Amino acid sequence: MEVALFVLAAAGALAGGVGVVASRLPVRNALSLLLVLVCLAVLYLLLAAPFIAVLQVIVYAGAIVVLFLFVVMLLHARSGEPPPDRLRGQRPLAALLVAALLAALAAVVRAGPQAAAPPPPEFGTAQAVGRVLFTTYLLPFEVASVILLVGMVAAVVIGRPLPRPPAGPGEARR
Amino acid sequence: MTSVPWLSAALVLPLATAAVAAAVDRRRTGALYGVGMAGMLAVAAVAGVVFVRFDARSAALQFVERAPWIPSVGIGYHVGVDGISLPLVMLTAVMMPLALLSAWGSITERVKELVVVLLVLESALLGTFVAQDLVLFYVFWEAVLIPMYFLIGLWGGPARVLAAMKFLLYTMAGSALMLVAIIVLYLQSGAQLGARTFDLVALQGLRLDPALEPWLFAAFALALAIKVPVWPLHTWLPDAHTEAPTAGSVILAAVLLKMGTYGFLRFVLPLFSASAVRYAPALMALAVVGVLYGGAVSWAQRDVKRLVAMSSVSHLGLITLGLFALSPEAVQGSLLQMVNHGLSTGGLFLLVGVLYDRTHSRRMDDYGGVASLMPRLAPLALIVVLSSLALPGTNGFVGEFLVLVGTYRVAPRYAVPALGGVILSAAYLLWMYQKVMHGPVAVREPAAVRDLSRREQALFWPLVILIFWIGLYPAPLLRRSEASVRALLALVHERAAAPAAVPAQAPPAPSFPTAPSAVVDRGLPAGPPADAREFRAAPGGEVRP
Amino acid sequence: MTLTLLVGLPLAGWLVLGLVGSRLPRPAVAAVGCASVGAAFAVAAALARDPAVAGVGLRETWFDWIVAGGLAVQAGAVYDRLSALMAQVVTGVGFLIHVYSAGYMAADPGYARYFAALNLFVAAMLILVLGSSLLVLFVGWELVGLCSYLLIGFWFQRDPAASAGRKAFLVNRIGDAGFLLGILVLVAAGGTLEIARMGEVAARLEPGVLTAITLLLFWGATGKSAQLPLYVWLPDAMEGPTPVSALIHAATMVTAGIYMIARLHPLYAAAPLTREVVALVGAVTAFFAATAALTEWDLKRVLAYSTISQLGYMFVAMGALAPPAGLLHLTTHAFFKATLFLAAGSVMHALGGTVDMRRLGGLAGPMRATFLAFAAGALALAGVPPFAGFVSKDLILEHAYAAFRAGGSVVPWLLGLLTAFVTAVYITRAAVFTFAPPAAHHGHPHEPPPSMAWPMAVLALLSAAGGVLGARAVGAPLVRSLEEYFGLPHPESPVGAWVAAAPVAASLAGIAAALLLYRGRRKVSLGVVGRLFARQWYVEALYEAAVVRPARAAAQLLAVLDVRGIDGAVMALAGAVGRAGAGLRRLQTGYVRSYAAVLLVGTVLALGYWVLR
Amino acid sequence: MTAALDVRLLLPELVVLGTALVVLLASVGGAASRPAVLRWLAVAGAAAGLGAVAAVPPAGGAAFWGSYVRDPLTAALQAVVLVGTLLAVILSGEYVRRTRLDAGEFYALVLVAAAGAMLMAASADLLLLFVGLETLSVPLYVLAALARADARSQEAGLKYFLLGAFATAFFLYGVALAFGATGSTALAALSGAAPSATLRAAVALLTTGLAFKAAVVPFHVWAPDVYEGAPLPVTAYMAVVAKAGAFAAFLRVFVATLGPRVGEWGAVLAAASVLTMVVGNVAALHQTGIKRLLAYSSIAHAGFLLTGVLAASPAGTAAVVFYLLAYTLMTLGAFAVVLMVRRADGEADRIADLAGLASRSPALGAAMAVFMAALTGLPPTGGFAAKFLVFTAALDAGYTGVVVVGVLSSVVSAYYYLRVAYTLFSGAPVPGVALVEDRWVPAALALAAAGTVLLGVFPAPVLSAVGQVAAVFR
Amino acid sequence: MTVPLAAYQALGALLFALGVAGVLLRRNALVVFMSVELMLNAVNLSFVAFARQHAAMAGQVAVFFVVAVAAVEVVVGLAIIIAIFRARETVDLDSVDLLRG
Repeated sequence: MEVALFVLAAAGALAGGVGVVASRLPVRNALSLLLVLVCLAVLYLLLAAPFIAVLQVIVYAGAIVVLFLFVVMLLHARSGEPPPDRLRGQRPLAALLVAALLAALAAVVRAGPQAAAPPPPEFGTAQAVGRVLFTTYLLPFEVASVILLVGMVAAVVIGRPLPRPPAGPGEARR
Repeated sequence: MTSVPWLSAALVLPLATAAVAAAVDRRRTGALYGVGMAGMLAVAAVAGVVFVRFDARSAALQFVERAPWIPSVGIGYHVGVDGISLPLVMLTAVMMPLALLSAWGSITERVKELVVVLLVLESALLGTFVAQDLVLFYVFWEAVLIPMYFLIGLWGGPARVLAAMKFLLYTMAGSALMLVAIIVLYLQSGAQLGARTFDLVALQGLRLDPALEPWLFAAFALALAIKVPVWPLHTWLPDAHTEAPTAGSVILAAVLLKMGTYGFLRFVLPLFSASAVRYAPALMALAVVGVLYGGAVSWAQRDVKRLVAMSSVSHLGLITLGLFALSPEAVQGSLLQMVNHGLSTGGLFLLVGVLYDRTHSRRMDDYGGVASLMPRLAPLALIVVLSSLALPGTNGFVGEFLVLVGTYRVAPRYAVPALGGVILSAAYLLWMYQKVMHGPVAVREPAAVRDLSRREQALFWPLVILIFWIGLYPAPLLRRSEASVRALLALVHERAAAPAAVPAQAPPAPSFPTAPSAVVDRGLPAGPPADAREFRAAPGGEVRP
Repeated sequence: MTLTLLVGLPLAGWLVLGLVGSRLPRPAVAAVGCASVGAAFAVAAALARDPAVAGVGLRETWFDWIVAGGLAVQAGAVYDRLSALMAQVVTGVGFLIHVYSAGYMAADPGYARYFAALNLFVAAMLILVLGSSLLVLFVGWELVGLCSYLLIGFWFQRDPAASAGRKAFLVNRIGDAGFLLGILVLVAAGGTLEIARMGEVAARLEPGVLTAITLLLFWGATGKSAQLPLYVWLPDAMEGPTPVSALIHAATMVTAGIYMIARLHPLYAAAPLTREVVALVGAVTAFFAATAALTEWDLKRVLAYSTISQLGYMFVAMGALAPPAGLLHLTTHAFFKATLFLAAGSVMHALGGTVDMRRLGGLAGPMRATFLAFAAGALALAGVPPFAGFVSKDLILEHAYAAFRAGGSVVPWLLGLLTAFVTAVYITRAAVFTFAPPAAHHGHPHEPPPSMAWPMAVLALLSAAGGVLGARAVGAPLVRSLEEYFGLPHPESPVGAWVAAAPVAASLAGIAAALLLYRGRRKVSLGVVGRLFARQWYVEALYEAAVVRPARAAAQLLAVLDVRGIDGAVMALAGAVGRAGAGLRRLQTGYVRSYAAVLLVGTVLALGYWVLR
Repeated sequence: MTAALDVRLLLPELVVLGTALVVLLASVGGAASRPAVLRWLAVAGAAAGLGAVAAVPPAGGAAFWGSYVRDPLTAALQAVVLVGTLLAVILSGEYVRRTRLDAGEFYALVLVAAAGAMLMAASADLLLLFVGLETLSVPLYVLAALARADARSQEAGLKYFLLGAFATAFFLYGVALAFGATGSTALAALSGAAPSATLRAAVALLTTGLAFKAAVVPFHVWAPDVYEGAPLPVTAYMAVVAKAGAFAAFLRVFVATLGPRVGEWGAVLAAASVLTMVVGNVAALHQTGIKRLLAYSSIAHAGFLLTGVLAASPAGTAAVVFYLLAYTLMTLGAFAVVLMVRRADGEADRIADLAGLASRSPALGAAMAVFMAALTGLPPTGGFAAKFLVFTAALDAGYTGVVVVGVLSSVVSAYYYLRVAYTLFSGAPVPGVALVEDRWVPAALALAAAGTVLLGVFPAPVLSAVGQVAAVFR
Repeated sequence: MTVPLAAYQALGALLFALGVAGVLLRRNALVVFMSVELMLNAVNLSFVAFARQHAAMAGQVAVFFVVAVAAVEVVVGLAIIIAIFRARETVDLDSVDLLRG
C-alpha cells in the first residue's frame, strides 16, 4: 500500500517536475508545479507529516500556484522564449553540471542512514508542530512575519504606478 | 637620553606645516611655497641638532623614543637614529628644501597640493629612516608611495600617467611580499622571545629556522632590490625619474632609492645574516652587472633626463656592491655613497630641471652651447657632473674608493669589473655635458635661455659646498657611522656563523682568521672578511691604533 | 705650514679667479694668476734649500682624510729631493708659461677662466707631486686630468676642442681605472698607501703581487703620459691654447707617469718584469710616435707626437732602473719642449692661429727671436751637443745599453737609437717647413710682445744650457743628487764611448737627411711607409673599429634590450594581467542563465570536494 | 541554556525593526512627501540601535531555546552593521529626495535589512540564520528594483532576485542535509556531529548560500550587474551591509561552530579566497563605471575577508570584524564621494565624471585619495590595518600561499583604485557635472574619512574592543 | 514492506536537480522562477523525510518557514517580473542584458 502510494506519488512528482522544466506553455508549467505539490503532499502524509501536507495543499497549491497562474494569464502566452537561443553552449553545459550535481547528491543519499524507528504517536500533528514552532522556533517565527511584511511592502512599492514626469527618477537616471 | 623628542618633531613638523599650507588661500602661491620652505628648513634645523648632538662613539640607537602604539599586536612607536640612519636623515633634510625650491618659480599650478604632497613625503621619508619597529617602518615605507604617485602623476611630463602607475605598482609589488615576511617574523618571535613583537631590536635576537630564513630574506631583498633598484628590477626607474617633475626626480634619486639600500643595512643584514652572507655573492654579481649595464645604457641615451636616471642604476649598483661586501670600509663607503649619490644625482636632476624650464626639451639634440649662454651654470653643473663621476676631491670619490677598497679586500672578482663603471660614468656624463653645454649654440630659442636666477643659484650652492666638504673632509660623516657599522657587521658575522635554530646561549665569538691578506680571491669567508686587525696592523702612519 | 703655502698659493689664485675673476680687470687677473705661481716657485725654491729636503724630506700632515674600517688615509705632503725637483720644474716652467699666457691670451674673452684653470692646474700638479700618500697623489693625478680637460676644451664653443677635451678625460679615465685597481691591490695586500713606506711594503710583498701592482699603476701612467696604447688623446689635446700645450701637455702633466714611477721606486725596483715592460712600451712608443711626427703637417701635433716619443725615452730610463736619467730628461724636456711650444705659439700668435706647416715657411726672417728659440729647442730635442737634450737622452741610452748588457732586452736601446735619428729628421723637417723659405702664408708675421718673448727666451736658454744639471763634465749635480736619493750607484761611465757617441751620430745623420730631403721642398713622399706613418700605424683606426664603435653599438643594443627585453617582460606581465581583466569582463555576459551556470559550477565543485574526498 | 525568553537581549533588533515600522507608518500617514522627516527617523533608529547594542550586555550562552546568541561577537558585528546603516542612511537622503525614490519604503527596507543582518550575526540556529538571511535579502531585492522607471534598476532587481532565490534553495538544501546529519538545526549540533557525507554536503551547500551573499567567486556573478543597476545609495548600502551579514554568518558557521574542524573546510575557503581576490581585483582593472568598479572591489574584499575567516582563530575573527568596520567606512566613503557629484542627466557613475573635481573641492579629492588608498590597503589607513590583521591571522594559521596571493592582488588593485583618485585631481571637470548642495553627505563623508584614517593611525581602541570577540572561543 | 527513507531523499534530489536544470535552461523568467519553487519543494521533501528519520519535529517546522519565505519570494518576484514586463513587453531573460561586463 505504502509502496504503491509512494511510487504513484513519486512518479507524479517527477512527471510534474519534468513538466515544470520542459513545457513550452507557461500555463502548463504552472499546472505541472501544482501536480508536484499535490504529490508531495501525499508523500508528506506517508512521512507522518499531516500538518505539513495540509499546509502544502492550502498555502502552496492554493495560494502560491494560483498566484503564478494569475500572473501567467496576465502576461499572456506571447511572453515565451522566442528563438534563437543566444547561449549555444548552455544545453550541454547544463547537462554536464546537472549530472555532476546529481552524482554528488546520489553519493550523499547513498551514504545516508537507511532505517528509522517508527515515529511517536503525536508526530507530525498540528499540535506537535505548534509546540516546537512556538518554543524553539519562536524567534524565527516572529521574524518570518517581518519578511511577510516586506513582501507586502514590495508588492505595493513595485506595483505602484510611476510618479508623473517631468522630475521622476526615470529622467534623473541615465 | 634626550628629553626633547627631536625625531618626533622632525616627523610631525612637515605634517603640521602641511596642515598650515592646506589652510592658505590656493592663489597665494608665494605664501604657500614660503610656508612649505619654512617647515622644511625647520626640519633641517632639527636634523642639524640631531647631527651635532649625535654621539659618534656609540653604536647604539640615539634619540630613542618609544611608546606603545598597538600593544595588542606588539606594534610600538619606536624611533631612533644610529650611525646608519643619521646620514640618510640628514640627506633627506637637506634635499627636501632643495626639491621644493626647484619647484618654486617652476611649478605654478596646484601649488597647494604640491606643497602638501612634498611635506607629507618628507615626513614619510624621515619616518622610514628612523623607524625601529617593522610595522612602523612599513607604514612609512608605503606611505611614501601615494604622495610620490601624485607627484609624478600630476606634475610630471607627457607620459606621466603610465610612469606614475608603473612606479607605484612595481615598487608595491615588491613591498607586498616584504609585508608577508614581516608578519612571519612576528609570528616566529612569539615562541622564541616570549612575546610576539615587531620591534627590530628585539627581533635581532631571533634565531630563524634555516629552512625559513632564505624565504624571508628573499622577500625583503626583493622589495628592497626593486626600490634600489638592483638590476634587472630597475625598469620602473627610468620612466619614473624621467617623467617626474624636477622636484620629484630629485627626491626619487636622492632619497627614495636610498630607502632600499638603507633597508638592506637596517633589516636584511641583521635579521637574515646567514642568508645575507650566503647570497651576498649573488647580489654583488647583480650589483656589478647593474654598474656596467646602467652605465652602458646611460651612454646610449639621447634624452638628458633618462641618461641621468639610468646613471642611478649604475651608481646604486656600486652602493649595493659595497653593502654586500660586508666589510667595514665597503659598508661605510656605501653609506657615504648613498649621501653622495643623493647630492650629485640630485644636482644633476636640478640641472636638467633648470634646462628644461628654459627649453622645454629633454632631448640632447635640442641642446648645445648652453655654457656660452649660461656662464654661471656651467661651472656649477660641471662640479655636479664631476661629483657624479667621482673625481677625487669631490664627495663621490671618497665613497666610491671606500666601496672599492672594501669590496676588493673580500671579493676582488666583483671589485674589478666594477671599475668599468668608473670609465663608463665618465663616458656618459661628459658626453652629456658636452652635448648640452659645449659646442656652438644650438638651442632653438637662445633668448629664452637666461642664466641662473638667484633662486636657481641657491639650488646649487649648498650642493657644491657639500660636494667639496665631503670630498675633502668626510670625517664628520664617516666618524658618525663607524661605530654603528662595526657593530652591525660584528652582529652579522656572529649571527651568520652561529648555528641557526639553536636558541641556546650566545655562541662563542668567532675567532678572527689571521691569515695575511693577499691578492687572492677568497670569495666570501664565512667569518669576518679579511681580517681587519691584520689590515690595520701594518706599522706606521696610515694605520690607526 | 710652508708646504701648505706652496699648494695654497695657486689654489688661492684659482679660488679668487674662479669666484670673482670675471669681475676683475684683465691686468689684475694676469697679476693674480702669475703672482700666485711665481710666489709658489719662490717658496719651492726656498724650501729646496732646507737641509731636511736632502734627508728624509720635509713632512706635513694636513688632516685625516678617509678614515673608515681598517683604512686610514691622511692628507699630507712630503718635500724631498724628488718632489722638490718636480715642484720647482712645475712652478718654474709654470710661472714662465703663465707670464707668456698673459700676452698670448690677451684678447680672449675667457681670460679669467683661463687663468683660474691654469692656477688650479699648478695646484693640482703640486698636490700630485707633494702628496704623502699614493691616494693624495691620485687626487692630484685626477685633478690635473680635469684641468687638462678644462683647458683642452677651453674654446668649448668649437666642437673639436670640446671633443678633444672629452677624449682626453676619457682615455685617461681608462688608464685611471687600472691605476685605481693598482691602488686597491696595494692597499689590500700592502696595507698602506703611504709613499714613505713603500720600501717596506716592497720587501713584504710577493713578486707576483708586486708585478701586478706596478703593472696596473703603469697602465695608469700610459694614460696620463700618453704611451701606447693610450696615447691617442694627446695629439687631439693640441686643440687647447698653445701655452697649455706647453705646460700641461709637454712640460709637466704628461710626465706625471714618470714621476709616479720614480715616487714608487721601491716597488718598481723590486719588480723587474714590470720594468722590462715599461722599457719596452717606452721604446716602442718613442719610435712609433717619432714616425707619426715624421709625416704630420700640423706643427703642434708634430710637437705632440714628439712629446709622446720623448716620454717614451723617459720610460725607457725608468725601465732600465735609471730614474735619475729619466728625471733629468723630464727636466730638460720640460725646458726644450716648452720652448718649442712657446715658439710655435708665437708663430700662431703672429699668423692668426695657423699651424698647418704647408701654410707656413719663411719665418726665420721676420721672427728672428722666435726662430732662435725654436732652433734651440729643436737642437736640444734632436740631441745635438751641448744642448740639454743631448745630455739627458744620451744618459738614457747609455743606461738602456747597460740594461741590455746586464741581461735585458736589446730592443729599448736599439729603438732608442733609431728614434734619435727619426727625431732629428722630424724636428728638422718642422723647422725647415716653418722657418725656411719659401713663405706660404699670407699674413704679416711679427715678433711677439715682451710678455711672450721673455719667457720664451728664458726657456730657450735653459734648453741650451740645461744640460749642466746632468753633464758629467760638471759633475752631473742633479743626477748625483738623485742617485743618492734613490740609493743607486753612480756609474762613472757605464758603457763604452761608442755607445755614447752613437746617438749623437744618429742625430746628426737625421738632421743632415732632413735637410737633404726637405729643404726647399714640401711634397716629399715616403711611399707606403709614409702612409703608415701618417695614419699613425692605423692605431686610432683600429681603436675606432675594434673598441669605440663596438662599445657604442653594444651600449645602444643594451639600451634597446632594456626597453624591449627587461622592461618588455615587465610590461608583458602587466599586460597579461590587464588582458585577464578584459577576459573576465567578457565572462560577465549579462545573462541570468550563464550566471546560474557559474553558480552551479561553484556549487558542484564545493560539493564534489567535500563529498568525494 | 540561559533564560529561554529574554526579550531584553533582542533590544537592538527590536529598536531597528520598530523604527522601520514607524517609518512605514509615518510614510503611509502622510510623511511620504517629507523625506527629511523619514531620514531623521531612520537615522535616529540606527543610532538608537547602536546605543542598544552598547547598552545590552552580551550574555554569553544561547537564548530563545538555543536559537539566538548575544555574545561579544554578536555585539561587534551588529555594531558594524549599524554603523554602515547609519552612514548609508545619512548619505542617501539627498539622492532619495532628488530622484524621488519612495522614501518611506526605502528607509523602512534599509532598516529591515539591517535587522536581518543583525539576526544573522546572532544566529545559533540554522533556521534563524535562514530567516535572518531572507530578512536581509528580500528587502535588498526590492531596494535594487526601487527605481521603478529605470530599466537598469529593474534588471538589477530581477537578476538579484532570481539568482538570490536560486542560491537560497541551495542554502536551504544545506540546512536540510545538516538537519539530516544531526537531527537538529542548532549550529551547536554541527560542531559535534560525526563526519558523514551528508554533513559534508551540508557544509558545501551552506557555503554556496553564504558565498553568494558575500559575493565570493564564483558565486559573485550577480554582483557587478546588480551593483551597477541598483540606485546609488542602495548599491552603497548593499555593498557594506550584505557583506557584513554574510560574513557574520561565515563567522558563526565556520569559525564559531566549525572552527575546531577547520581542517575539513579550510582548503575550500582558501581556494575560494584566492580565487576571489584574484578575480575581483583583475576584473576591476578595466572598468569605467564607478559602481561596477566598486562591485568588483567588494568582491575582492570578500576574498581578503575570507583569509581572516580561514584562520579560524580569535585573532582572525577579531580581524574580520575590524576589517568589516574598515571596509564599511572606506566603501561608504567612496560611495559618498560619488554621491556628492551629480549630473544633469543622471548619476555621475562613470569614473570619468569625477575628473578634475579636486580643483573645485580639494577636500573631496583628498577624501577620495584616502578612501582609495585605504581600499588598496596602503598605510596609514584603516584599510592597511585591516588587511594587516587578517593576513597576520591567516599566516599564523599557516595559509602563506593565500596571503601571498592576497598581497599581490592588493598590488593589482592599486591600479584601479588610485586611477580613480588620480582622476579627481587631473584634468578639467566634465561639463554638466556638479557637486550636490547638501550638508548630510559631506558630514557622512567626513565621518567616514576620519574613521578610515583613525582606524589606521590609532587602531588600538577599536582593536581592543573587537578583541572581545575572542570570548567566543572560550 | 516500507519504502526506505533514502527513496524519499533520492526523489528530493531528483526534483532538486530538475529545478536546477530548469533555471539553467529556461529563458522565461516565470518558468525559471517556477523551477526555483520546484527546488524549494524538493528541499521540503528532504526536510520531512529527515524529520521522519530522526523523529524530530524541527524538520517539519523548517518546511513551515520555507513555505512562508517562498510565499514572500513569490510576491516580490512576481512583482518585479510584472514590472519588467510592463516596461519591455517580454519576460525573456536573455533580453534583460543591459548590465554586463
